[in-house]
Amino acid sequence: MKQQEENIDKSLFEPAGVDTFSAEKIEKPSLNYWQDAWLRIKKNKAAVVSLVILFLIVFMAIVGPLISGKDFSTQTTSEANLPPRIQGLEHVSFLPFTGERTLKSGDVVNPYEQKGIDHYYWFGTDNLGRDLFTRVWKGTQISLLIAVVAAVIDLIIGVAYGAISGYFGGKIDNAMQRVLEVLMGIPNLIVVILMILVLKPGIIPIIIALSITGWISMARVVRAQVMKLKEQEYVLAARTLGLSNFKIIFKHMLPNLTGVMIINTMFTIPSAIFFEAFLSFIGLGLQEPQASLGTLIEDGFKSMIAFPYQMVYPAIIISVIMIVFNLVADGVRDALDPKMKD
Amino acid sequence: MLKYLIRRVGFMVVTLFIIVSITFFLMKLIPGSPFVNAQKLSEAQQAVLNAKYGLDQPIPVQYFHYLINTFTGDLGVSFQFNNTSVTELLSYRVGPSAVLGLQAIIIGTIVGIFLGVVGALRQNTWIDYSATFLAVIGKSIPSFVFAGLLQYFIAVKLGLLPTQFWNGFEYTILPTIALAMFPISICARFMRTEMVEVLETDYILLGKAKGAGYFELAFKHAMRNALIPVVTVLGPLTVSLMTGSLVIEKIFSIPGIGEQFVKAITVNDYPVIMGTTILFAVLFVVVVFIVDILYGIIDPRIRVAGGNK
Amino acid sequence: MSEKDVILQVNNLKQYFNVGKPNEVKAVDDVSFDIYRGETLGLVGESGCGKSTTGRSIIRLYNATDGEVIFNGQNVHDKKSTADLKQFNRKMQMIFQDPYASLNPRMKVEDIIAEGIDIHGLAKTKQARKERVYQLLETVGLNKEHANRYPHEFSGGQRQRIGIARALAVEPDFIIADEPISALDVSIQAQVVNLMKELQEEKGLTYLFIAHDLSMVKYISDRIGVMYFGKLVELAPANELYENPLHPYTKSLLSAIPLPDPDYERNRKRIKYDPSVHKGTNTEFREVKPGHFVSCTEEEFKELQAKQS
Amino acid sequence: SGKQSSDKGTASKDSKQEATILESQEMPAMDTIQASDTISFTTMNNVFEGLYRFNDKEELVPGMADGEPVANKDKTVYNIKLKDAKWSNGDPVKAQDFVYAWQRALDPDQKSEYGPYMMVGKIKNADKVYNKKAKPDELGIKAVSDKELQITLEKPIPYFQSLLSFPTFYPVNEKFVKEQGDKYAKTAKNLVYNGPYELSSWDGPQATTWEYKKNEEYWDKKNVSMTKLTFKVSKDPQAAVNAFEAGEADITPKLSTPAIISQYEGDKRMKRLLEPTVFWLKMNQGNKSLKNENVRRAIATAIDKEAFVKDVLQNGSVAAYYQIPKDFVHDENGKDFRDGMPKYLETNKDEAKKLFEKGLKELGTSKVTLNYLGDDSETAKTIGAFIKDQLEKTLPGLDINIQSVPFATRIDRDKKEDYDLQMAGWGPDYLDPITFSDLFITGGGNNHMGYSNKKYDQLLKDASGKLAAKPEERWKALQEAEKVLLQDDAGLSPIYQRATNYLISNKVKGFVIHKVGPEFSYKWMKIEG
Amino acid sequence: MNKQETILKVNDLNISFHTFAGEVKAIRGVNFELKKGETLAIVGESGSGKSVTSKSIMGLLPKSNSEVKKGEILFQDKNLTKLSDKQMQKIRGKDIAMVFQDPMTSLNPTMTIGKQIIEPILKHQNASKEEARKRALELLSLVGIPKPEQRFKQYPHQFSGGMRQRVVVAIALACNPKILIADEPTTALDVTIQAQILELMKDLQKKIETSIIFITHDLGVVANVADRVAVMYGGQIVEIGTVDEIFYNPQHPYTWGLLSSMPSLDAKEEKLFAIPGTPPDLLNPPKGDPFAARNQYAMKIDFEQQPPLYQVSETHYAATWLLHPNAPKVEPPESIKQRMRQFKAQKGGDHIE
Ligand SMILES: Nc1ncnc2c1ncn2[C@@H]1O[C@H](COP(=O)(O)OP(=O)(O)OP(=O)(O)O)[C@@H](O)[C@H]1O
Ligand SMILES: Nc1ncnc2c1ncn2[C@@H]1O[C@H](COP(=O)(O)OP(=O)(O)OP(=O)(O)O)[C@@H](O)[C@H]1O
Ligand SMILES: [Mg+2]
Ligand SMILES: [Mg+2]
Repeated sequence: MKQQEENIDKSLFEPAGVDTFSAEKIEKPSLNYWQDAWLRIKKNKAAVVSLVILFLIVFMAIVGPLISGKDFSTQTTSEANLPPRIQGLEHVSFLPFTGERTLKSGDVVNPYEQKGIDHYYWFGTDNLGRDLFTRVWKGTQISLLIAVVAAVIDLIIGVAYGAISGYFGGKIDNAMQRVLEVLMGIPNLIVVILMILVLKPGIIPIIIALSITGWISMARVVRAQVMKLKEQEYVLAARTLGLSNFKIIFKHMLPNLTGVMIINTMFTIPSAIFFEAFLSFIGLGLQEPQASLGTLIEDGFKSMIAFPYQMVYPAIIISVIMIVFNLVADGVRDALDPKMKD
Repeated sequence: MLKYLIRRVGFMVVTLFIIVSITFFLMKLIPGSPFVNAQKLSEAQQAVLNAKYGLDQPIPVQYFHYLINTFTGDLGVSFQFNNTSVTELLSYRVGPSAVLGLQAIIIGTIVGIFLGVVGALRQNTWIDYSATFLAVIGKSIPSFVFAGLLQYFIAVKLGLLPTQFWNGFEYTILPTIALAMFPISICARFMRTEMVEVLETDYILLGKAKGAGYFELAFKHAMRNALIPVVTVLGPLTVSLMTGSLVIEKIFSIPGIGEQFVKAITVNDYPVIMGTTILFAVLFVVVVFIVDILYGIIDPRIRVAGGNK
Repeated sequence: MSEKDVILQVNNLKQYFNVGKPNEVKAVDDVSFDIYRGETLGLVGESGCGKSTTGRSIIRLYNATDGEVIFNGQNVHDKKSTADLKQFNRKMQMIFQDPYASLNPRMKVEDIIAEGIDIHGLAKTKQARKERVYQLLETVGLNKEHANRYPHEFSGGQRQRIGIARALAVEPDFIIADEPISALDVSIQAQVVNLMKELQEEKGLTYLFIAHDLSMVKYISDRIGVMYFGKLVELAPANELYENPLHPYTKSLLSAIPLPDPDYERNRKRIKYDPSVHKGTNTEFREVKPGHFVSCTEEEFKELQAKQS
Repeated sequence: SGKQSSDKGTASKDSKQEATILESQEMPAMDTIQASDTISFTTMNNVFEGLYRFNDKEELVPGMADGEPVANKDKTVYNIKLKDAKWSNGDPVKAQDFVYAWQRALDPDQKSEYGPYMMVGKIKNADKVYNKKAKPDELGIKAVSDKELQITLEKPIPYFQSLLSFPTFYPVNEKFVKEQGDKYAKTAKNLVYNGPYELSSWDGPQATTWEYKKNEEYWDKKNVSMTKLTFKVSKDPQAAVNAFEAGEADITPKLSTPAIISQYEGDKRMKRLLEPTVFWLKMNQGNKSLKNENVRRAIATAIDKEAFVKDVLQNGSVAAYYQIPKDFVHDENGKDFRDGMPKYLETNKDEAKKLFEKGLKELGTSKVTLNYLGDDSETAKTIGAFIKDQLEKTLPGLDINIQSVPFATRIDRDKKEDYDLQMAGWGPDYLDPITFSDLFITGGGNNHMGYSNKKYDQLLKDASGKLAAKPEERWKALQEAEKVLLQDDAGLSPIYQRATNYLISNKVKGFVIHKVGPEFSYKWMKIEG
Repeated sequence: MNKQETILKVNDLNISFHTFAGEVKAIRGVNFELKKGETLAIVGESGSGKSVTSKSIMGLLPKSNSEVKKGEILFQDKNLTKLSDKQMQKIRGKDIAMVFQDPMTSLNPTMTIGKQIIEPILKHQNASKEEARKRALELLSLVGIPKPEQRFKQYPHQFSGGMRQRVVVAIALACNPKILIADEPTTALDVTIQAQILELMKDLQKKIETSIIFITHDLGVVANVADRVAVMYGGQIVEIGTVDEIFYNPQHPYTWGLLSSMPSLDAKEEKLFAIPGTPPDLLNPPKGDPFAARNQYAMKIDFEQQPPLYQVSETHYAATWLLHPNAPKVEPPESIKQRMRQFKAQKGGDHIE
């Protein structure tokens, strides 16, 4: 700590004439909230990989049913229950794509050869001889559709309900919460069955049925969040400026709810897919020949021991979708968390 | 406190009443006759039966009668189980569902919380990823698939446990595991999220500053604080688990209430539907109440708001 | 004093929370004071004594339990038409404590500042709006490049200045500043206080300045009110209060202020406040000296008056 | 399976005369007049006994009756003597027990469903008694003495004797029933038995397990070998098979899942039986397009039923070209009702297409959309998919809209005729073709598809009226009626006759499966090896 | 004072955080030592690295993204930066204890006060439960909480902010630590309570003879408690000296800014001195003096080169080019000059040259 820098150029000691006003300059490039969040998601490898997989699945859900050259509803009953066989992989004995299957007795047979079938079913066929590859992707398509639409409806109802209940508080909130309690207490299944029976089975009643009670958790989460937000000073500031309640909810609350909304939606989507599967388990799911991952798994489940592949592929896809959704949800939550500055 | 309790119970009763009423009318909207052999009976014969059961009266009148009967403790008799009283049916079936549900919720909570805590403690390590993976798998594979696989491999192939039926503790193991997968994953997810948050708080830092070890911190300091959201989801989850799972009960041949309820709905067994609904609703409001009490136990701050004085 | 122009009159204001419940809080309990046009009234007191609540009741964020607030001759808490309300919202504004919580993180600075302009239609065109925002930014010492940025890109002091710009946007007469500097760094506090003083001179603003940092309060205020447990205990011109504190709580408060002067600190003696020193029970807010009000009993009042003369 | 304890019995090496049997449902009732499902009826068949019972060769043999009935000339009055049989509590089985039971079945306060169904139109005054227009003792059943019954019918019924084997016509111990009051038949303890077995445990309709033990008071106990039978409900087919594989059960319930059955193809433990149950497509003529005969015929002949039973069902079911099943009723010479009968509505896709085009032209349209109503059972959904595919592919211009609903809803919509095509099945309750033919008389309680043909109605009227006592001509008439319905009118499109499959452990012998009424008799069952 | 034994020595400490945005160089070469029984105050504005410094001593930096790039923290011949977690646990709470800023959040809301105090005692002192309880009760009365038996069983929410902070102090003192780090222990409290806590800490320090590192940005508090003061800016210590030296003879323009932005109670200034601008971005720390951009006295060199730490007196150092012999003489703000005059009067001599 000696004054050793005697040999510094004197001119350097001239006042620099700092313009203190320029000290207000912000060096960082202007990124808005979303750009910022996006940057942060990008840094999260698991989330990025998941997003890519998710896009792949969505892509396959759209394109998959077209590429095997087979129709999802065409029945070739003479080719029913064929195991998977893929060109090129058929001689790789450790992969499950050889077209062979093991009987209960332990014998290995090749139904393709037995029946003299020369084309390939990549995921095998179901008990009506329909191509499972096409059906699985078609099912993915429908499951995702159901899930996304149900989620959007949940979002709309749940957010509106939760926001109103939380924002106005007091008696309104109390009443609205009691209503929720009642709704939660009514057996879901009765409502759902009623919807499906009244509206005639199909995708739309399933979606409506899913939405009827699905939004409750969204409403609760949003309410809790709104209760927190409404004490925020920027909301008070908006009130002192004379902004109407409606606008406060819209302009100040909703944008700040996106985090919880996204997370909750990410939970809604898988549960919607599942609920649809449960409906097929009790026979109220989609109508033939439509398929969803739920109905496919449920159908496959019945022949789980004899033809495991009928269940395995849709089950794998549903699992991958869930895992991926969860990881994306985690990533999004972290990215949107204001506590995670930078 | 007493005043609070009375108010609370009052609310519960009102909630119950509304749930029951709405369900009654909804149920009546489902088409179909409750008679198993509707197909075989002539119109005239059905008319006689309808009159006998009071089904020929306007629905509001039926509702009114139902309320009066319910109040006097008479839940009516089942159609599908030829005139067996609903009370008997329920009391026989509630036990197994409740046992399984409780076992599943206990295992689910313990394992789930453990996975969540470990995941949070070892954030973004392979341990965390495997815990998350386990949790997600639990949620992403339908329970009937789990149940089927467990039954086939553990019971049939390995012969370690009975395949199904209800005959003692060993019979509950497989269905409990199958049933517990969902609570495990839910608890694990919520626990992890919350733990991560709690582990960042000042009092955990202070705990560290006191020289507390890793697991001590997690289980002694953080866990309780992270439990609140878990308890919130556990409430409804407990109800749904205790009220039985159609899928599990069917596959493991358990005389449970879930299976019976779904069946009752599909065959329009009105008294059984209503009886079960009442049971579920009672359970629901009671669990909500218990959850509120649990909040207080877990978090002493909430106790005051409950109005101790 | 009556010749001065009273802009705000608070008469027997009461603000209770959770009325009728076991956890009732009398946050503000029978408080009266006037604020004159163009002055700064400081409000101090320990944490939780009701300073913020007073401010918020004045600006109608809470509906007063009792009492009246008369602003520009009109009772704030009366039912009002939308137009009147708007007028009120323009003339009275607030600056908040927490520079992080008081700006919506998802809005651009421009939109935050322009919110009031939009609500009250103060800019005819988009261009005019922009220019007004730039002008306001300049007023608070920021530059117009900042208009397109989001709050998280700013430091605390800069954020607080944005909050001031937002309040100024509607050209208010009266601004309630609720601890506008408590959350800021010492070095930044000065920026904000300087700015507020400048603006007051320029625009003839009236401030209600709430804080617990007495040195800053003294610096900025013309008169200071001291609150204790929901009650105003002393009100006097700033210098008078510091030089001649009458209420024992005020004395205690003043004795506790740490100053950046080691010598002074080494010798400072803190006075403890013991509420039991009061003689008698029937305290009232009385003018001991012209402009110097103290809450005291009849007996104390006589003593004090005797001392003053 | 390591954990098996010997009290489950089934896996034990010594040939204990015990077995475990799986059921697919609970047993809802043990009061003969309350029951309406096969599981209850089956149990009743094994723990009670009516006047006659079917033996292991599907022959009607005396049960409580002592020998064959004696009929009057026009076969409307029967006299039947009773054996010296006892209830399990030692009371003798008396003629009055039958009288009481039948009267009880028609007491509207008992809310019996099968009582009126089985008796009205058959037993004299049953209708009046049920509607309280006649006193119970005016019912056509009298106790001539303690040991002799006299039964009066509304009209001659050719299959009357087989009817008597049906549980609704079983006796009940009047004294015991009255003693028990409300509690009667609530649990195993609230019952007395006169059949080969007693229920040794049954907690009531909610129970998912119950047990038989040998009835030591049974008149033919020397022919009963089993000492104990345990029943357990296992509703999921794969689960039931798993239990069987794990040695936890000796007999599974009916299996219908092709994937499961195909695994046991050729396995001796799988027992297959062609049931007299036929599934058909009802075509509701309330629908304008289906009113058109060409359209109906096109639909009925467009479906490749052989492929369906062979590739899809894979369970031994056979394609049905008839309304009245085969292996169901036989004449005195053992000749099957179907023998020598032609196939109706054989599949011919080209022809079907032409017919459909013709039909469309007649209707003046190019496109028809039909709602297909099916229920939500496992096979029902597959059938729906198959039929939709077959019809849409074969008949361009036809759109099928599948609607699967719960059984109760399907029946409700059937009754309201709220469907276009409906997959329905019918299984007989008694051994006579008329149980099928009856369904489609004009305005019949089960028609619900707007079918009406005077000739058909007349043929049926004859069959239950003037031809009642002339079996041969009666059969001819019923065969003719079937031809009218199928061949002439294409009023119904039969699809298949169902086969059922069971897994039965090798050591179980003498397990008897019946085609009508109660499904099984365990009376002759034995464990060997 | 410098005769005293040194208990903690921080040498050339450099700490970085790895964040999504890049490497945040939070601490950039910090040196100081702590003597037995003294109170060292660290002041500086938000983000200057005060908390990071203190947490690094405690070994409490988040493992996931922090890194000690360089330097050492020597305590009883051990380099704390190199210790394992287990070893650190033995030191934390026992030899080095900490009091955090916010009394509202630093106590576990779901644990009784008693349990929270007992914990470190059981952990580090081999005490039986009963002994630990006794000690805890003692501590509670020591920090001035009336009716300790009753309070022992209560939860934090039943305590006021000031009482909670007392409890936190009690916890920190439970094992008579050699070093007590107090990170803004009174910032969240109002003045009356603040004064109480400060008095309490000083009292206790006398009793158990700990050394205290006191972090704050309130210069009034510093003047009250500190023996020596370190002023931090931009991850560095820019000035360090005895409390009198810093308050009456400050050398660094940042210190000047800090001191003159406080209004004094008696003099009525027209305008407060304000430090313009914002602190440097530690992601890309400026090349020269981090304070240069806000420094009205800045010279060209301030933008080129970091100033060395010039020694002003035996105990007083400051890092500013203004102390370079070639630097022009500048006029400190009036209030600072006044302070310096006071200093000169006290010491009776000019120290600088
Ligand atoms: N919305 C509310 N509901 C219930 N109690 C409240 C509410 N707002 C404030 N209080 C209570 O009223 C009292 C006064 O609070 P207030 O915020 O006015 O104090 P303050 O003087 O501003 O304190 P600080 O200096 O901490 O800001 C406190 O006891 C507080 O707990
Ligand atoms: N966990 C972390 N991850 C990334 N950066 C961090 C982390 N902790 C601190 N920093 C950064 O280190 C720098 C110093 O922070 P520190 O908390 O020490 O400031 P401080 O002087 O204590 O400020 P304050 O007065 O606000 O408490 C800041 O720029 C901060 O953003
Ligand atoms: Mg406040
Ligand atoms: Mg800090």
